[in-house]
Amino acid sequence: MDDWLIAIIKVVGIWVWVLLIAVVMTWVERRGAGLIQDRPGPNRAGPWGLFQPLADGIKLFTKEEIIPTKAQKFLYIIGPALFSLPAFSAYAVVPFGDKIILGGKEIILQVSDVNIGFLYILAIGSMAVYGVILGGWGSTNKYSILGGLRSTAQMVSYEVPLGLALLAVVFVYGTFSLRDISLAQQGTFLGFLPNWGIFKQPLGFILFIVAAYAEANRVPFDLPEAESEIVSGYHTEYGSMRLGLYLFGEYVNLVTISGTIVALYFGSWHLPYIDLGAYLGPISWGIVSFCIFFLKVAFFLWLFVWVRWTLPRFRYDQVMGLGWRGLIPLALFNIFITALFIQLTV
Amino acid sequence: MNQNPTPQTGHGTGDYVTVNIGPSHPAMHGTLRVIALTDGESLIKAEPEIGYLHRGVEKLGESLSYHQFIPITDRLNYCSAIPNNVSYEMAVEKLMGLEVPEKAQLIRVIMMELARIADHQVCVGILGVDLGAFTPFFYLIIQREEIYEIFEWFNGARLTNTFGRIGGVDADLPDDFEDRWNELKPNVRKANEETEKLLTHNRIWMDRTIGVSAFSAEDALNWGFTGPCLRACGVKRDLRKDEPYCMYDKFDFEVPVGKNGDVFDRYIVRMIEMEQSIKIIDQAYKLYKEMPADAPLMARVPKVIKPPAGEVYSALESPNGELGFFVKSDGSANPYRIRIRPPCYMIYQAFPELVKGELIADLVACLSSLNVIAGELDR
Amino acid sequence: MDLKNRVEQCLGPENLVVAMAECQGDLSVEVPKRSILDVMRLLRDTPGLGFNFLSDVFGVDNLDLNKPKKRPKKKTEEGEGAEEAEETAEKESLPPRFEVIYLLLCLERNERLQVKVRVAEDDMEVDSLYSIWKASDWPEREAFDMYGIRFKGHPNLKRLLMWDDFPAYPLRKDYPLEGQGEERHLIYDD
Amino acid sequence: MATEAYNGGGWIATKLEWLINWGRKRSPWPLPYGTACCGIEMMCALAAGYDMARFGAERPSFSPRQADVLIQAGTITLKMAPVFKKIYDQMAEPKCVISMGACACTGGVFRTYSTLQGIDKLVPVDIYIPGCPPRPEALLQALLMFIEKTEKSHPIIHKKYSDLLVGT
Repeated sequence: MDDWLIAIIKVVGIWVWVLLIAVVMTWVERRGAGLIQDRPGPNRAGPWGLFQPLADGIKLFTKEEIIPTKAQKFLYIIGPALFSLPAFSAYAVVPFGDKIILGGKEIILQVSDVNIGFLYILAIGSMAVYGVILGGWGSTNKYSILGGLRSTAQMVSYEVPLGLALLAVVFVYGTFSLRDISLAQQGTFLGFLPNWGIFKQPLGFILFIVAAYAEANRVPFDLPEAESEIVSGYHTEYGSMRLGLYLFGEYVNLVTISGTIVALYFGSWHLPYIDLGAYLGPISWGIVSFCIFFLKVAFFLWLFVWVRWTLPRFRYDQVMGLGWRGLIPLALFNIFITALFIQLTV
Repeated sequence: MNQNPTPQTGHGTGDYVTVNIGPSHPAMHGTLRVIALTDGESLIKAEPEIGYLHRGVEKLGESLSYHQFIPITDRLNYCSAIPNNVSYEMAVEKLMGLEVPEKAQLIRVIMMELARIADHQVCVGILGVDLGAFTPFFYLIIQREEIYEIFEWFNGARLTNTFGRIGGVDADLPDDFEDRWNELKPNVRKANEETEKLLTHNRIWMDRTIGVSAFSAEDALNWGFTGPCLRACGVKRDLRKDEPYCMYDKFDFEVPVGKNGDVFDRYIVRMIEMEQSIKIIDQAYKLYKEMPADAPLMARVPKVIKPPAGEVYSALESPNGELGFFVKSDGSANPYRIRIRPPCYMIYQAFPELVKGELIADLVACLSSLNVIAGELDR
Repeated sequence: MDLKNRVEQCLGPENLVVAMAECQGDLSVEVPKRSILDVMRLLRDTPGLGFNFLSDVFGVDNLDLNKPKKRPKKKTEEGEGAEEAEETAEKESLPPRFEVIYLLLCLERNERLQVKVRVAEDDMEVDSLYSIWKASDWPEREAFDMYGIRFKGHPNLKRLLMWDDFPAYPLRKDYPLEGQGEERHLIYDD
Repeated sequence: MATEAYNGGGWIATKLEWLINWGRKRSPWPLPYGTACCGIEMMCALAAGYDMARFGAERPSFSPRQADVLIQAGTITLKMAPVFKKIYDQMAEPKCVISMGACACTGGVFRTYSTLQGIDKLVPVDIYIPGCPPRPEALLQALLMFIEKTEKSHPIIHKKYSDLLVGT
């Protein structure tokens, strides 16, 4: 098999896979809300309401498209596209399994093992803010503009602790590649802990996950679309599939973030204390590693849902305060400690 | 929704933007509208505009007979209709000089306290929703449904109960009230506990509510606050204690008092009041059981009510505060003038003061904590 | 000493009591319109009274009460002019059409008092209590909205419940319950 | 004549129509315009006891652009009427109006100077729910009626010219 054919299969495969997870996520979110809130949740469309996202999608596709007369048309149209494109492309550097050997050829389960994987995620991730700000600005609606501004401030602020937390990870593993980091998490740490990133970077993990929630605009950081304050925030004026892109892109972002968390801090496809790869054949290990990775991702996706239906929302100034006065000093401290530790041990 | 797109130039730092919040806005509880002058996220001025649910209730009352007006009172504070009914009935009874039988008074107390629980549940739940915590709302609403079932099975309607008649109540408590109540009581407590767990000591919740829209006791009295909002400011005033009606002086309960008058205190006062209401219902039901089964439920009331000419004001402690009815009679079968003194009307007029210098998010929190019900606000 | 005597003692010496009435234990005192502010200050600050809480302010239209009762309606066409003349003659002798009622409350002793002011149709201006109690803000606006009674010194006297250019005063007795078709320009002319 | 012979949609068009209708009927995002007492009952219908979300009517969209079903629960006063009309106009097709409660349908008990006597004076109403206020079950039934109505609609094929004019 040619390399380029494998690459295309991987790209298309992971694209479909991420989309599928994101689709199921919308269902999980609504059914999860039902579970937490003592009610059934959507259960009419298909078995257990599983086709609910499909129904939503069809409805949004066939709904009338409205471009508000006062909107700035170019920005209004380009907003959702700018939001969803980075979301779809960010997963490219995140692994989804170890490797699989087919026909004597070793295929790593990752679209592309870029040696600057981190930077790619940070760069692409911060593109999404343009979609939000342009959409909010182009709508020419005060709520939208407020939502867009909130989103910008929030994303820019939390990019810093996110990057700093990642920097500490780089200190520990000495590489920017997510695959290398994943591979390095095999075995045990200090003799009794799994050799996972979370045990080497506990503070870093907390910083990362908080910042990631803020980056994904999820509760408790869902200020850009805070329903009770600014109606629907930046997508107040959006209907039909443009809205669908915004809503859907959010879930794709969640998948990427969860994948990153698992790859960095939760040992990727490694199980604690046991190295399954040594017992299984190359093909079955490929599949099993993929399943392990997916289960871990599913847990973090569920965590997003869980948190969403549990916590209240922050206030704007509190979000900023937490970011600049709380997370960034902590992240700097974390880097300092990590550097010190490495300096002393090496 | 942006009816006033031109930005106004402010006196201070620069240009301010007018944001028109409502009347169709998720946090505006139906029909409220706040025109907010904002500087970025912070409020320079917030001017409430009301009247979007003005249905002419007072005028309507002048053309209805005394009994016909009771169903209209349901539609004032629709979160808890029963205190409205009772307050109006008490006003007419006062005008006619009627003495309501004790058993009827006890039934009224039981039902009013149930309504108080239901009202506070909705208020706390909505406060949660407006601050982004959806789940407590669902926990509270399930128990509220149970309370509704008691109402429904007592007088046929879930929401608009048209409870009681002038001179007493029309029906006795059904026989299995005790079973139902014993079933409901732990559930209400459990829902409250869940809510407390989810909210009260939640760091985000505390940050969002403590110190937000704090109000001093003097200001509160000056603005005419009553009810939980006044008590949250630290004034121990409760008509149930201060001007007892319906045998409230026979019950042992506490009046919770806050300190700062902020959103958190209002929330806590409401949570404690629910517990106290459960206590009151227990005591009232105990007293009720001691009454003979054939004790009268109605005073002697003529079929067509024609109170003597005169004017009275009678108030009771509704879940929101002092709910008063001023009834003026000219001796005919229709009231000459009915004036309703809704509690949240007085509270909501201080809204610009309450949110001065806060952020937009606080405006929402403050509004929900005041429990402004458009039906009684605009009448 | 009961409340009636205390109020009389407080307001009597300065001739501020026009009339006093009691109905089912509710004491109401009518005071002259021009001195409403003084009365309120007195009621609030006098030690034995201390009415420090304004519960409500509202208007009452006494049009129907003032009418002579059971006047036979003449249906004759010629009688119209005479009727009008009769009406104007009646109007002059009638007591002022509107009342503004203030509900006061003493928090210490839990006593309530109604203070009344009569407002004639040709002089619809009363002093606003906003400088004493801010609680009178919206109730006064509502009285203006519903009856057209103007409150002098109110900081923001405009319509409260009806929209700004509503042409009538709906709670007046001569305004029909179902309105006079004000909806039309709002709904259909859009 | 081709046009005369053409009185069905053909397989692809009808199936596509079925699919579109299926999507629309299973995902009626409501715009809960709860102004008065009925709003509380609507809340109950959204909440755990009755759970409108079962029918996909979740995610209450307070932005009219995103909503499919306008649930007018409660009185519309004359002061509110222009706002309400604007909200309706801002909604994207296909839209459905559920008039919940006596006040929204006819003005109810409030036959007064300030109340709009029925929202059908302003906007076309698809489904009326009587009652003051209606029980949450009635709202659920209205949703079922919405589903029925959607099933019968023809988003692609217009069999008659009158359908084109009136809309379905």
